[in-house]
Amino acid sequence: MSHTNPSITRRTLLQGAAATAALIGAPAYLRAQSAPIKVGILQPMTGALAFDGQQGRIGAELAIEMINAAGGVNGQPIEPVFGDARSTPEGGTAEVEKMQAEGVVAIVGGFASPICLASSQAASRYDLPYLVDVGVSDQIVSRGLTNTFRFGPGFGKVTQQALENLVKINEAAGNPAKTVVLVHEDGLFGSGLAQLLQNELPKRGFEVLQTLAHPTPARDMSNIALQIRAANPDIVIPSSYYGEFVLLARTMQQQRIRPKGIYAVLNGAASNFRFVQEFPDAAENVMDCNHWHDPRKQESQALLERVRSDGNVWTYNIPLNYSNVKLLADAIARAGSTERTAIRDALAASTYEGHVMPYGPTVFVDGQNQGAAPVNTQVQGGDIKVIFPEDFADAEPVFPVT
Amino acid sequence: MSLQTSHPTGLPTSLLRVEHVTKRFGGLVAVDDASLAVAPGSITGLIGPNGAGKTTLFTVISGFEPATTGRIVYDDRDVTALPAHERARIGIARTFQIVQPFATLSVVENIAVGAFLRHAARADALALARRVADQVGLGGMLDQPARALTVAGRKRLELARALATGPRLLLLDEVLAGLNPSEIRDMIPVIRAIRERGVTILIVEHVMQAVMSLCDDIYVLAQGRMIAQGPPARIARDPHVVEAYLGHGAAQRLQGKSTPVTPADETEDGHAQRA
Amino acid sequence: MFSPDIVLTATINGLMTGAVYALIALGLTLVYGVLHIINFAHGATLTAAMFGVLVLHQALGLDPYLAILVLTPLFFAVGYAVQRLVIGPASHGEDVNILLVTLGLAIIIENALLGIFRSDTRSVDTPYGFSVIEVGDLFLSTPRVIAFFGSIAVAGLLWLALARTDTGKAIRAVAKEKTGAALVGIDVRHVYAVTFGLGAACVAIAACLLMPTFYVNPRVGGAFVLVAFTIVVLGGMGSIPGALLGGLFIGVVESLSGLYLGESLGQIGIFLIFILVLLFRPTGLFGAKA
Amino acid sequence: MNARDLATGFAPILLVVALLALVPLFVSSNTVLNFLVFTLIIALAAQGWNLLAGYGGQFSFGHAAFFGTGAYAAAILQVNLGLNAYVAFLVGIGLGALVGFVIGYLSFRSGLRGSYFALVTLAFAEVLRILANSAGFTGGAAGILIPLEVSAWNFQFESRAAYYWVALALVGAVLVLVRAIERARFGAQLVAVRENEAAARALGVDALAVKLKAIAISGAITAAAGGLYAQYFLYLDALIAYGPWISIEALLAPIVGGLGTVFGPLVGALALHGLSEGSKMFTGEIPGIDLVVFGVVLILVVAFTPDGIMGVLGRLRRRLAGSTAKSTANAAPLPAREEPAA
Repeated sequence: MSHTNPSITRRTLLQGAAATAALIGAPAYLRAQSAPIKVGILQPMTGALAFDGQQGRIGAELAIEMINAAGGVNGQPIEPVFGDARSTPEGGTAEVEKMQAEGVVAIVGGFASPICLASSQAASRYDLPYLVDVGVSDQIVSRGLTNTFRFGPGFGKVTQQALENLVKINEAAGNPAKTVVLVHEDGLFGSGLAQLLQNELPKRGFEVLQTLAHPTPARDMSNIALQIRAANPDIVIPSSYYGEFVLLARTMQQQRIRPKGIYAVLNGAASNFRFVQEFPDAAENVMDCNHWHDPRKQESQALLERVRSDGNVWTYNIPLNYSNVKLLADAIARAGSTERTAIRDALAASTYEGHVMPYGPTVFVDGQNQGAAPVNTQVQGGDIKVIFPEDFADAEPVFPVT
Repeated sequence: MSLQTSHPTGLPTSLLRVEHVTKRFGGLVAVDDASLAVAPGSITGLIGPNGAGKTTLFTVISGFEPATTGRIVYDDRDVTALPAHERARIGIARTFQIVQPFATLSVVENIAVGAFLRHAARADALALARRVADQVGLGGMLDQPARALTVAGRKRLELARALATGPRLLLLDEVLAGLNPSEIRDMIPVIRAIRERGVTILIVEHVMQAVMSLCDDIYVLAQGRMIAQGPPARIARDPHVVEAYLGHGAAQRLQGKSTPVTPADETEDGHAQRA
Repeated sequence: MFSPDIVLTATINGLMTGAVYALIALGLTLVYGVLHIINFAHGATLTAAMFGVLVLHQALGLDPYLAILVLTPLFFAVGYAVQRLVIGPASHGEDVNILLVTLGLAIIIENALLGIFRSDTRSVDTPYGFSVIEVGDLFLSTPRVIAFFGSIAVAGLLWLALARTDTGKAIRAVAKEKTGAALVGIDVRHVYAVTFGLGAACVAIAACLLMPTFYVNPRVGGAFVLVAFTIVVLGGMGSIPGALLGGLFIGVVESLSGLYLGESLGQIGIFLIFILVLLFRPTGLFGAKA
Repeated sequence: MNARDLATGFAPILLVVALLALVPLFVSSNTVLNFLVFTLIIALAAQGWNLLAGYGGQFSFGHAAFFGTGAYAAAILQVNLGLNAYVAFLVGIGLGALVGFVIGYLSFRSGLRGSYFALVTLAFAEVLRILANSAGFTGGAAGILIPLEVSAWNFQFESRAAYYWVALALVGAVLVLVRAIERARFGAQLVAVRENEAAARALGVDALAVKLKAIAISGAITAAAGGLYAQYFLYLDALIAYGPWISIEALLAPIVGGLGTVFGPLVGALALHGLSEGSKMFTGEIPGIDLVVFGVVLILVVAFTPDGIMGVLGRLRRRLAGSTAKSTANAAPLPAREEPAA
């Protein structure tokens, strides 16, 4: 009982699928004919996280469209069952129950950690495989739930990677940066990251001049900018949501604060094309350590083109959810059935490589994909480029900036 | 207690004594060094022109406002610092000049709130509430919501609620104001009957015939000061009193004529008009 | 701990932010003072106005400051109509029902905006968006300086209008004594609607002043509501000078407590002041009554 | 209390609870049960609000302060101190009462009422939210996770039905409690304070004590809802526990259902959440449209049932009773009813 009108969705999807099939020249006989496989697409479509939910759904929908255009899974099309988690854990739980009642074989999504925690637990009652799309809290994969898989990196991995990459980028440039100011939102990620960096950066030869926390939403970032200006660090490390980072970057530009680098971590804006388009000057050369697609894969470029041509903004939620759905489809195909335990076991044994993320082959240990890692991006010439690690990079870092 | 019961009349013992009470609101002196005594079993009147400070004094006696200086002694106990609800517990009940019904409650529920003071059980409180309702003539409208009552009905309700607390001293603040003559005629025996049952009454009233016929003793307050005290007949002739009401020189002009009567519907200080 | 420069700049920042808070609080305090209701739809109204600025800018290329000329009368009219046609009739004059109705309106507005504009966060790019006024060592953002003086000017105009015009006098009469005002022939329902319209118009102006430096998404208004409530209480409910002073005060407090306690914990500073004022001076810090 | 009192007062509660208890026997859908459990949690929180605001006239915008305290206590005492879940739950209820008492003492002593009281409770809840988000023992921004160890001993159940019965038992217990309060001296005094504080004081009612007692019980009830939430979802963060959402849920349900009525919160919670789910079902794909419908219906409900659903039901019942009374009146004139309307 998702709030989707199934008939409309199916029709438009099939039309879209047919069109894509024609476009990419897939043989018509591959087009799915038999009973559809239902997959739950759970995202926060209303409430505080609606933007991320909207983006995540776009990725999942496109994956389903591609899969169906290519003949579906084992000859069966995938039918999405959409759910709106309302940006709350209880909203997510309620949707899981509905999806279960609708007979989905697995659920993908959740976005925020609280939603993922509650929803995957609800799904575990039914042994219903649950693929976390983003939710970085490491509690998600530490509960011993056999149904829960996270394809993307968790908190620990991201922070560790962010730190290491920073050190390497700095070393490669001849260690120009020695001082750091941390700016972080006071939620799960920002606070944890700041704590870790505060402990670890001094060991790597950086001096943390100041750590500035701010709430979300913040109405004004001028004071943060002011303190950055006074501290005059070589690097600013911001970890904030979209709105706050936009305010900060604009204010920094206005106040003519020009550190050697802005090195964002899991930032809501630094690798968001809307930000790059709306404020090209403020965005230029901003680095981000974040989820990002592998730019060297043709499929990810095609996906990006498709998203743009639909008039949508590209964010990491899209390739992550796209990859998750494909990963699931692969597991269903290998399981050779829509039996939950079979799908679960197939996921656990997955070595899937057909995704668009820079992760390499998939290996799940206790539900966590071991290959998952963030990459470093940088805004260069109005585009967002991957600059690190080299295996996936399509550009060289510009650092130091000044 | 012993004092009161052993000397039903005559001796200068009193249930309530107000001793040199002054009440200031900022720079305004509403009550200025006023004293009075209420004998047990009496009906004592407190009268005075508009704005004389009668309601303010009532507010101080009932504990709703603290006295700036002075003492309130009830039953030989200094109650000056006692909060209003505790004064009710030791037997001082009051009514409000502007009626304050619990508007959405029924008549019997209104009265029961008072009855609950000395009866913890709902059945007992309701039983008492019904009896009191009968006493004040509200027996026929127990289940009506209080807001549906007429002005006269509301005045009776005020009285009933106060009575239901089982008071020894009842402070009545203009329970007759706003009633028409026939309603006043109906109400006077009710008040008398309350006294007959042993409740001492201090009454602020503007309806002069009522005051004259009800009270054993009358105090007159003007501009915050106590200007006269005595039995009704003497007060009616007291030139200070007449002057206080009608202005300088009026006493001479009115000599030997009827007692002054002021408009009944007075709104005094101390209580904001409620919407 | 901080150099005087920083404290001074933070104070100036606080004043500039505070002025916009004050403008948002003006509408709230006016509605509270006259209708005695807490308008839960205030934040959503702000969001709607900010989207209004965005649409006018994108569709017609209208500058946010010029949008004031369009949005102020529009929001006044909509506010008037909403009070007259929705809140008034639906609430039957019961405070709790007004609460529910404004809450319902907030839900409707926020989600209608979500449906129409989707949840993206957007900004308006203006040629002066990054321009600054240099005062010695300080770079004051030009749009924020404009917002500061604009807010104060609006507060002043509103105050004058209430003091001098017939409608203003009627509003004040209704605020003081509704029944009395009705008795002397004032159309209370009309005055209510005008007040509500004025509240919405204030918010529309605030939106126009904010947009050159801020962003908009369907939930953005919520960020300003709580702080606006705080200001309304600090300034004394219903007081226009109080709202202005309260806004500036809260802006500075927020800025300085953010500086000394950190932006996150600094938010506690606002609420603690709020609680203390309520407990010890519930008529407001500035004691003024409109 | 006589038999008739029992019959008119408590029998309907038992009947409603008994009927609701049968639901899992006929409805096996976990979607429905999950919906009902969450709605009952809201009804419980709302009943706490209703006692203070509906009966006592003290409107709070900050019942999250109690909900969050109950929820965090349940989680923290289990996770950090290893207490048994039921003990933690009970301690949480006690702490809810304590937080209620403290907030009440500070606010009522200062004479706050009306909007001022409402806003100060909102501020208290926000302060608690910010503190919980920064403190270490609450898990800070990462939140706190109660380990999943399903067993009745741990207050974790395999089936949704078990949670449903537990939630229903709590709601039933609180319905009985509120009915008992309604009929006791305390209830009469509480309502008197709501209607007219000065008049109540004149009748010997210690208004401050009555309000404090009310806010403590209110806090305890809403804290129980928070504890139940924690046991059901097993995860909390500051926004879930102390966020404004639950303060709004807690006040919406009784106002829609009927302020100051025993069944108002339950009826209101069922109506609101039913409406929310219903509008989800019947609206299309554009995000938020269902909530727009929800908002519109909410306003319409307020417009046409100004005294809540229970008010409408009461009028219907009186109208029916009135017509039967009229028809019997000719046969045998009855004396006026002596009992006040329940």
